Amino acid sequence: MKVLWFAWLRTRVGTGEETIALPDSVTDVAGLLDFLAQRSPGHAEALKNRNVVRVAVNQTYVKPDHAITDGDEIAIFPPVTGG
Amino acid sequence: MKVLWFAWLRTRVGTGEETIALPDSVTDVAGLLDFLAQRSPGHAEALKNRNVVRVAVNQTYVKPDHAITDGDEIAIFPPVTGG
Amino acid sequence: MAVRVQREDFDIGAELDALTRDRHDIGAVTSFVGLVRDIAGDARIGAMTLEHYPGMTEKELARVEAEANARWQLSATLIVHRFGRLEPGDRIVLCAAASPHREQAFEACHFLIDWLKTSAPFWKLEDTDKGPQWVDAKTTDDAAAARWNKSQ
Amino acid sequence: MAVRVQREDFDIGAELDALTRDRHDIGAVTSFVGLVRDIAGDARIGAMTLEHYPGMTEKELARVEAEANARWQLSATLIVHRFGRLEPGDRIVLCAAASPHREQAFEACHFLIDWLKTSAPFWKLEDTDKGPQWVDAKTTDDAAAARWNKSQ
Repeated sequence: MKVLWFAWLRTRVGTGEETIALPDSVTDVAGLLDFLAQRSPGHAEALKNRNVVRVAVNQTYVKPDHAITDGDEIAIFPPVTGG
Repeated sequence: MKVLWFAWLRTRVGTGEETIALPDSVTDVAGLLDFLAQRSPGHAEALKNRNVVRVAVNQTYVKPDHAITDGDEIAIFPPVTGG
Repeated sequence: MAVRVQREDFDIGAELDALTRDRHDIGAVTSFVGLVRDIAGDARIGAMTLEHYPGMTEKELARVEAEANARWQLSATLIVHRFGRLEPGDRIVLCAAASPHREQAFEACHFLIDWLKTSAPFWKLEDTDKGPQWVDAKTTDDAAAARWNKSQ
Repeated sequence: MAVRVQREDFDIGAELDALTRDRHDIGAVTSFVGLVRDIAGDARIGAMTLEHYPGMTEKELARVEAEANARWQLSATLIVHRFGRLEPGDRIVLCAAASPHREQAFEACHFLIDWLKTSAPFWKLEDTDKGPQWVDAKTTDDAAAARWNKSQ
């Protein structure tokens, strides 16, 4: 599964893109965030406050209970500040 | 006194500008309109419905009770339709 | 602050560039352009002629612009209004408001066009397929302008 | 309908001309341009870098534009948004809405910028006199976008 990080979440995690093997036990976005938070202190720091974390699956915004599969493109980022 | 007519008031009156001698008895805008309405059938037709007549004195909108003097520039026109 | 009344067309890009050039305090520019349509009600329009009252027109546009600058925090404003013969597709008017903040720019620009439509002394004579017709003032324009009355 | 995400600057006049060229049914074009300011809160800004999510950005902008076209009677719409390094005074974004009627053009243009500000995946990194700082999302932007919620 491809996981993309943007903006200050990217700088905390230390990479903009990583490929992970999704454990069978992880079936939705909330579970994925819990799993990713254990990968490094940087990941844990990035995901500490879930209120400022937005998740897109296959380039569409989703909620924490959204189901995921190994072929999905996951993007994790803070609230947007364009315009 | 210079009197300017615009748009369809101008076409009814037949001229865009006329110079009139203001009688002593005419002291405000309402009186002026009554006076002008007697000058010709075209004037009477133009001033028949006062609700669609706007008056500016010296290029500023005024109300019927606005006082006028012989040196004023009077403009009479329908509601505006620019923009 | 600037108002212009002219027969010639205007260049929107050049006008808006001039508003913001060498200014680093402007975050938002809202602009409105009005164009001649080929339909009015059920009549087809070939062309129109915009008559105005030279002298008072500039005074009224400047008054509308000054009122906008008094009500909102604006960095720059512009009104350009054409007169004379115009064809369908031609530009009639440009209103623009520049501000540090976008809400201010939007409201002020909207105010500029709403107010000038009911106060600036312009009149449209349309060449329609039913002959030349003076355009009637719209009650919707009065209502749009009245929204900005402070007493409300 | 068109959305573009690009590093290069855009030409407002050319963009707006293209929206209305050879169209005689458009009476009103409202546009919004966002520019880089040199002040953010109490920090001075030297430059900023706009990061985005290629692919999703275009999808979100197209979604915002489609929503505007579903809600208002529009003849044409345009969103152009830049990314990369930008300096104070530089243009960031252009939103435009063309319609037969000015109220529709104003509301739709306002909606375009309000919605994209809270949904299009862009992030600003500012070079301030206190070092580089990621811009925080504004609650005022959320409130501005929420105004357009249909349930209200």
